[in-house]
Parts: sequence; C-alpha cells; structure tokens
Amino acid sequence: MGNSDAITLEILRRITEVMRENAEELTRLDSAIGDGDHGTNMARGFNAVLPKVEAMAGQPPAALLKTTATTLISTVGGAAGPLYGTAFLRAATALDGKNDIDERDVLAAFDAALEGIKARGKASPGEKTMVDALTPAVDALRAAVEQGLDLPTALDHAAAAARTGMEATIPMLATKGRASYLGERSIGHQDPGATSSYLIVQAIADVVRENSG
Amino acid sequence: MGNSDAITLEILRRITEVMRENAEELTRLDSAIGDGDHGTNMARGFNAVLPKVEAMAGQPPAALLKTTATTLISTVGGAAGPLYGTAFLRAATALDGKNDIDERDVLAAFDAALEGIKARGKASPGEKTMVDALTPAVDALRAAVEQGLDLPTALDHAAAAARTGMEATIPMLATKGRASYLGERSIGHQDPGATSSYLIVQAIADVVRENSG
Amino acid sequence: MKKLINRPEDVVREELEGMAAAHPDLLRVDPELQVIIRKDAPIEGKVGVISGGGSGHEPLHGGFVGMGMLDAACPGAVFTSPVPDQMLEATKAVNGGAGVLHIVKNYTGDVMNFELAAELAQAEGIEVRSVIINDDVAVQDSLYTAGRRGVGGTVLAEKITGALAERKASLDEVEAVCRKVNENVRSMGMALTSCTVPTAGKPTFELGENEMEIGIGIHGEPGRQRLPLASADEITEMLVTPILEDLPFRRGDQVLAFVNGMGGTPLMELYIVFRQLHRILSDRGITIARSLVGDYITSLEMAGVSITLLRLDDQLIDLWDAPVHTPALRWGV
Amino acid sequence: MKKLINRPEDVVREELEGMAAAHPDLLRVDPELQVIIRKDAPIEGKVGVISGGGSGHEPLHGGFVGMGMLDAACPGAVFTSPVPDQMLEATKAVNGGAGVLHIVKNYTGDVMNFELAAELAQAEGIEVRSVIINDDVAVQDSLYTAGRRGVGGTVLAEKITGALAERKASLDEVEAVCRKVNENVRSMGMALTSCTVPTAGKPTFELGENEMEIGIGIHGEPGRQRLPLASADEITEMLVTPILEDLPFRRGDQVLAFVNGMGGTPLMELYIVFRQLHRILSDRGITIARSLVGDYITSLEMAGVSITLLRLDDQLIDLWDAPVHTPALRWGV
Ligand SMILES: Nc1ncnc2c1ncn2[C@@H]1O[C@H](COP(=O)(O)OP(=O)(O)O)[C@@H](O)[C@H]1O
Ligand SMILES: Nc1ncnc2c1ncn2[C@@H]1O[C@H](COP(=O)(O)OP(=O)(O)O)[C@@H](O)[C@H]1O
Ligand SMILES: [Mg+2]
Ligand SMILES: [Mg+2]
Ligand SMILES: [Mg+2]
Ligand SMILES: [Mg+2]
Repeated sequence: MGNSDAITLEILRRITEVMRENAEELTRLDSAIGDGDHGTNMARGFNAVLPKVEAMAGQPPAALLKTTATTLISTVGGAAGPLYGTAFLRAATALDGKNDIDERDVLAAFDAALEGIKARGKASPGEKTMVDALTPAVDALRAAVEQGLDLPTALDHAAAAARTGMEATIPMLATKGRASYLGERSIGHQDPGATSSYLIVQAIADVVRENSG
Repeated sequence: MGNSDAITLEILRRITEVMRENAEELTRLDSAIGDGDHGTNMARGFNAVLPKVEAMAGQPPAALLKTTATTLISTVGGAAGPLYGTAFLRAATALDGKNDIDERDVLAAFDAALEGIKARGKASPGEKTMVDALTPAVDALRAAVEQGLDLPTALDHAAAAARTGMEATIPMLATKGRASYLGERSIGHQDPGATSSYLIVQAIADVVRENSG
Repeated sequence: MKKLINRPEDVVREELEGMAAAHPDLLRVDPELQVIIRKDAPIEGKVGVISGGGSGHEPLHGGFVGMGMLDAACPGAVFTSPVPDQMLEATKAVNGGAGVLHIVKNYTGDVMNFELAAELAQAEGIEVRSVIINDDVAVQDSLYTAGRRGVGGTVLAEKITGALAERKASLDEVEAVCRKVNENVRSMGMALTSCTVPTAGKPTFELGENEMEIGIGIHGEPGRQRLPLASADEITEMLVTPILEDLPFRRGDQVLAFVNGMGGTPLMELYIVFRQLHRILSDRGITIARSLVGDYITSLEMAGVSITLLRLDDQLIDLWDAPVHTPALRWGV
Repeated sequence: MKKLINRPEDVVREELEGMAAAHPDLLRVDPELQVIIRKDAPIEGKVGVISGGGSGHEPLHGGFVGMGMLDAACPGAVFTSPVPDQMLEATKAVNGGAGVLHIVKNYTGDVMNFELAAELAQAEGIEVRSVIINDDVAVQDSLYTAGRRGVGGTVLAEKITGALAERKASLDEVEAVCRKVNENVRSMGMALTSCTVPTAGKPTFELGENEMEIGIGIHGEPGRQRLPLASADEITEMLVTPILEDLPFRRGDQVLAFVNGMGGTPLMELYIVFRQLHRILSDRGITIARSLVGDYITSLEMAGVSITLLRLDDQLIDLWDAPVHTPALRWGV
C-alpha cells in the first residue's frame, strides 16, 4: 500500500471523527451496563491524539501509532485506556521500520493488537467485551489474507465480522469488566467496548477502501 | 349553657377530629408559603390533647382548656404551638371558676385568646396570619352578643366571619411568619394558620349548635 | 417519596437512637424527651450553651454537641421548632452554675418556643441569656417581614461561642462573642431542588428541569426568586454579591469562607463554588483566612448551596481554631 | 441535568482548583496533571501512600490527603480511572526513599492503570507495592465476574494504612496492614436513585418511585437486584446480613461500623440505618467499638447508603485512633 503514512493519518482522523459522532451512543450503551463514561472517554482520547499525529505528518505508521498509544493511555482512563493503548502500542511495534504496509503487515498489526488486549485484560471470547468484536475481525482478516484477497476487501471482511461480533455480545452474560457486576442483568445489552472496537475497525476499512486504486 | 364541661370536652373532640381530617390540606397550604408542617403539627398536638382531656371528663372548662394549652405547647412546636397554646391558656384564665358558661363568658374567652395570640406573635390584622381569621370572628361574636343573639347563633356568625377572614388572607402580602420570607410570592395563597383557626372556630360553633335546645 | 426511613412519624426518635448508638463516647440522648446532651455535662463553672430547631438540618444542631461547641441540642419534628419542655430540660442539664446561653435561629416559632423555655428556666432560678442569629441577606430585615432568617452563620456562632464557654468565660463574655459573630456574619442560599418532609410525603415545592430558586432558607420553603438555571460561577456571584454589599465586607478584610451543601449536592460541586468564591474575594482584596466546605446545615435532601462569610479578627480566629469534639466537627483533640 | 457546575468537561479541574483554594494549609494541587499531594511531601524515610480513582466519589480520595492518611490522590474524569501519568507523578512526589504503596480499588480500569504506573515507577527506581481493595459482598468473587469491587473498605484501609506509614513503618509492614484491613472488611450498598455523570447529561439508570437497587457500586451502575422500596430497617437487614455471613463475623467480634451516604441521602437517614445496624449487631453479640457515619465514598448525588464492617483488633483500633489531618477526616491534631 503506497503512502502508508498518509493513510495511517487519515485512519486516525476518521477514528477521531467516528468517536466524536458516536460518543453519546457509546455512553448510552455504557449506562445500561456500566458507568456512563465510555463514549466521553474515547472521544477525549482521540481528540487528544489528533493534533499530535497531525503534527507528525510524514512520519512512518509505527510512529503515529505509538504516539496514538501513549496519548490514549494518558488521556482515556478507565478500562478502555490501557486496553486500547496497549493495542495501538503492540500494533506500532509490529509495524516498526515499515513504510509500505501490505496486507500481511496489517494482519500482523491486528494480531498483535488483539494479543495485547487479551494479555492486558485477560478476557477470552464470550465474556462480553471488545475481544468479542476483535477476535472475529482478526479471524476474518486472517482468512481473507490467506485466501489472497486484497487489503481493502480483507478489511471489509474484518469490519463485517467485527459488526457481527459486536451484535453477538447482546445476549452474552458479562464475565469481565464492570458489566459483570450486573450478572444476568447484563444480558440483552450490547457491549460498549465491542461497539467502539467495531467502529474503529470499520473506520480503518473505510479509509483503506477510499484510498485504494 | 348547661353542661359546659361536657360541651367543652365535645368541642375538643371535634377540633381533634377536624385537625386530623384537614392535616393534609393544612400541610398543603403550608407547603405553598411555608415549610410543609402545619397540618402534621396541629394533628399531633390535638392527638396528644384528646386522651388527656378525656381523662378529665367532668372537670370544669377552664381545667380542660388549661390542659389543652400546656399540651399544645409541649407537642405542637413551630409558630403555631406557642400561639395556640397561649390562646387556650388565656381562654382558660378567662373561664376560671366558671361552670355554666354563657355567651358573655365565651366572648371573654375569645377576646383573651386573640389578645394572647397578638401579644405573643405581635401580628396585627392584614399581615396574613391566624389573626386575620380570628379578629373578624371575635368582632362578629362581640356584635352578636351585644345584639342579644343566643350563643349558637353568635358562634355561627363568628365562624362565618372566620371563614371570610381566612379567605381574605389569599390576596394578602405576608409580613409575619415564614410566609413573609417569600415577599410578594406569598400573595395568592391562603394562610395555613388562618385556615386552622377558622376550622377551630367552626368546630366550636358546630358543637354548640348541636348541643343547643 | 423515597427515603431511608421507617414510619415518617418516628424519624426523629429513631435518628436520636442512632446518634446515641454511634456516639456513646460523646453524647447522652433522651429519645423520648428529645434532647441531646454532652456526655460530661454539666460542667461546674462553665456557661452552658444550647441550641435547637427543627430536625432535617443535620448535622445542625445535634451533630455539634460536645466539647468546645454545644452542651445540648433540642431537635423538633422535621422543620418544626422544638417545644419549651425540651429547652427547659436541656437548660437544666447543662447548668453548671454559671448561666446558660440559648442560641436561637431567627424564625418565629424558634424564637417563641425558646422564649417560653427561658421564662420557665428563669423561674427555676437559672440565668438564661438568648442570642438570635439572623444572618440571611436574602430577606429584608424590616417591619414587613418576620426578620432575617438564621442560617449558615449559626454553625459558626455555635463553634465560636462554644469555644469561649469551654474556657470558662463569663456569661457576659459568652453572650457578647455570640452577638459579635452574628453582627459580622452574612449568608445566602439557593436551591436546585426542593425537599420532602417525611410526614408531608411530597416535595414542598416543584422546580422545573431548568429552574432554580435564589434566596432559599433551610426549611424547604420557596425562596425570593425563581430563575433559569445558571452556571456555578454565575450562581456563586449571585450569592456572594449581596453578602459582600450587606455588611459590607471591605478590601483588606479577613474572612471565614463557608460553602455549605444543602444535603443533596455532591462535594465536588461545593468545591467548584468555592473556587469562584475565592476568585471573587481575591479580586476584591478580601483574604480567606479559614474555610469550611461540606454539609453542615442542610434541608433534608435539597440540592443546593449556601455561602456564609464571617468577618474575622484575632479573637474569632483563635476561637474558631480552638479544640472541638463533636460528631460533625472535630479538631485539636 | 441540574448541577452546580460550569462546563461538564471542566468539573474535575475546577474542583481541584477549589480544593487548593480551600485547603492551602494541607494540600498542593496540580489542576493540569490532576494530582493532589500532601503539602509537606515527600517525607524522608516514610512510606508514601497513594490512591486514586474516578472523580465523583468525594471526599474519596482527594479529601483524604494529609497527615496520617494519603500522601497523594489521583482523580480521574468522573467515574473514570485516572491515567498512569498521574500515578507516576504522585508516586515520585511522595517518594521519601522508603517505597510507595498504591491502594487500588478493584475495578478493571483502576487495576490496569495503576499497574502501568507501577511499572513506570519501578523503571525509575522506586519500589512500589500495590494492594487491591475488594470488600463488596454484592458481587461474587469468581471466574465469572471481574471480582469484588472496592468500596467502603477503601476509606478504612486508607486511614489505617496511612496511620502506620506516618509512624515510619517499613514498606512490608505498611503493605501488610493494608492487606489485613482488606481481609477483614466487608461492605454492601443500595440506592434509591441513580446519579447523573455531567458529560452524560442524564441519570445512568432510572428507578421508579417505588423501586430500589440492592447491591450497587459507587459508579452509578445498576446493582444486582431491583426490588420494591422497603423500610430502612428492612434495608439495613438486607445489607448487613450478607456482610455478616461472608467474612463471617462472629459473636464476640469487635467491629468498626461505617454507615456511608452515597451523596444524596440526608444524615438523619444514615443515623436511622445505624440504629438498626446497632440492634442487629447487638442481637448477634457483635460489639461496635468504633463508628463512622456520613458521606465518605459517594456516587455524585445518588440517594442511598452503604454499610461497611471492619473486624477490629488492637492494632487496627490503635491505627484508626491515630491522628489524622485531611480535609474530610481529622482528629488528634
Ligand atoms: N478485562 C477486559 N478485557 C477486555 N475488555 C474489557 C475488559 N474489561 C472491560 N473491557 C471493555 O471495556 C469496556 C468499558 O470501557 P470503559 O467504560 O471505558 O471502562 P470502565 O468500565 O472503566 O468505565 C467494556 O464494554 C468492555 O468492552
Ligand atoms: N407572628 C405571628 N402571629 C400570628 N400568627 C403567626 C405568626 N407567625 C406565624 N403565624 C401563623 O403560623 C402559621 C404557620 O404555622 P406553622 O407552620 O405551624 O409554623 P412554622 O412557620 O414555624 O412552620 C402561619 O400560617 C400563621 O398563620
Ligand atoms: Mg465505563
Ligand atoms: Mg410551617
Ligand atoms: Mg415549621
Ligand atoms: Mg469508568
């Protein structure tokens, strides 16, 4: 993928926009089975990220993602801050030294990001967390890449799987995070972190699609 | 009036009943221009009075009224406690030694009661207080007695005047009591103390009427 | 009505039993007569200091009973002045032979009930003085009102007066310092919500989602003015400006700044108000020498705040700093 | 949404500025970085004790900074765990060369953010230990939950741990006493109303006029069970029974009984709850040796109460009684 650094910056702009647009909805989801702060926190975090990465235009993707990571860790707070921060940090490490990012690189980055979230939060699939959107997304991405599909298409598959995974959290019983305090009352509500994860994956897929040939 | 002590006891029973029945309304009035306790306090006071005076059946009116006074002072609290307590105490003093109470005695008792309230609370007519129900009541009672009307009729006049006086508090600006803190916002609301005063006068008139030949 | 209570008519008795159970080291409580007395009262040769008022303002007054503040408190029914029997019992219980001071908030009922009690106590040979607290600037002190209400200044008066009494000062001196506090303190309050008296079962008044009441008292009654909801900074300005103009407070003054929660306002918001209060006073060259922030004189669960400023001098600072040991205020011990 | 605030996004910074203005004798505050530090920190040779968490629980934690309790507190956005930068700054600021203890409430976000900070601090050569507080019995501690929440026990842990640290005890000893508190404390809470996060603009959940939530936490989230409103006595029983059964507390035990207001409940009602708590414990032969009644760990303006019982021994009593000087807790000085 040519111009990876520009696309990375575009991705971060899009994620910021999407977090702003969906802050109220994410907070609403986090009110039903949480403490009503997820949307506010994600928007605050990416609002802090944006000017920093704008000032780094032209730097490699890994640098932008690392700054994203440290900024999220320093501004988001809650459960989402360390989890997304770790995700972006691991993705940055996976892309270190790379300037032209191909689909295998993207897969490596996604893999590392998800592994980071699981290592930090210790959640498995089925516990009603962001892991439930990201695991199917990564699996779909891997399958598509191994089938030789191009990056935009592979990411479309990932986003679709993330959406399905997000929706699949609705009937789940939460066994991680704040929602787990509600026990069975967590059933019937979509997980906020899975929702923000889906939105992030979709934003990535959209930007890559828009920038493809 | 024969059997004054029995009638006095009947009056106190009736007042107690009326205070219970109207507690909510008095509290409602005291919520609009006060602190929402007048009805509760008056009911509590007379609920304490009743068993005490029941146990004094056969004793002279002055004794029953004195016990009423001290009990009200000891149980009602707020502005109404000392004011009504003083009123009943002064009435008791005016009836001291009397067993057969006639209309002149009743007028003397009412006079003393109102004077007691004015001495204790220092309110004049027109300040949106119980004085605004009791002053016309006493004036009407005096006029009727001087005209030679019988006691039941005189008390009917007093009760009617008390009612008119109570209603006349509606457009008044409060310059005494808690309602005065509201300034012009006190206008348009009927005074709770004037209302309980009217109810008391009406109860007295009703019992005397029911017990007349 | 949503409250953590049992029967509405039992709230005061039960609260008193709870206070007795929670503070056996500080208080003795008579839940029938409804008096809260400092455990080591009476203290020989010390002026007894008592106060009282309707319940619903906790911790005022019962939470201020103890060393260095009140010797006794008399709680009435919710928002209802206590009865003379209570103050007579309290007066006798705290009488150390040096006289007793009654600190009375300026409400018609409080004043009359305390007056009756003072008469009864005097008749029993106890010298009683009374000081009426009337620090609320929201009400005009004129022939056309029942006078200014006693509000936040009462807390400061009880502390400072109790401190001087603790030092075995004379009744004249103790009365004088109480009057001095009253003369130098001003307050004003506002509400975002009303409150619900348990026996009434519903709020005393209703405020819309975008409305606030300025110039409220502590009994849940409406205030002087209903306005659209404003920001914390604007509200702080609305409260402190009339306070400053009334005394008046002047450049160079030292004050005790007391930001009080009405019961239902989070502590976070009280500090947000304090911030702007500090800025306004700073701009006017007025120094905050002491502060008090929290719920000290409340109106059940009312959301709102009151501001109280006391102009200080060395004596008042010394007495404010003096040791105190009560359920709600404690330092130096 | 009716609050005494300015812009919702500024509440934490403004509250910190207010605290700095109100308590210049006790605290230094960095409103940008958002750390509250004891004015005389660092103290040479003393273990530094820090905590932190989302704002909205005031006075926890910032109101507990000062002698004998916390050396620093890190407030996050409302109900949001603070970020590692804050804890790193706080850790460095309180480092007296004897190590630093982090007291961490058991929430996924708090634990992760404190972990990251501890890693960064260790990398800078500061020895950091962490104790997680998880006293809430409303949640099962199992593989199927994020574990028990840290609630009222946190206040007691901070006081007792801070007292031992004040005596210049070693990091091992300070960590051990913090764990000891955690092992001997249990809590449970309930709510009559939810609360409104300023940036959310509306209540986190809605309760009907006749409903209550049992087993709530301190972040406004729904609890384990929604039930019809019950009396204060019944509610007290519902809260204390699982507490007693969980440790379990036994006949002959001495406890610290802590009845905590969630922010919007009048003090009167807390004492009504304490009354019944005392009766229940009395019936079971459990002695209340110490009490704490008031709003110490809140959830904004939530109406509700939590009960915390700490099983005491001589050491814990001694450390509870030790002097403390913070905005929200003060005795012995
Ligand atoms: N252990 C965990 N592993 C993965 N994701 C988690 C974990 N705990 C919580 N989450 C995610 O975090 C989301 C909540 O984020 P947020 O509201 O920002 O945190 P908090 O619960 O601290 O307020 C949840 O919806 C869930 O997806
Ligand atoms: N100075 C006064 N003189 C006469 N009546 C008064 C005076 N002050 C108050 N009242 C009466 O008392 C009534 C209020 O009684 P209540 O609610 O029991 O007292 P409080 O205001 O102490 O709660 C008023 O409606 C008024 O009629
Ligand atoms: Mg959340
Ligand atoms: Mg009233
Ligand atoms: Mg009253
Ligand atoms: Mg949170």
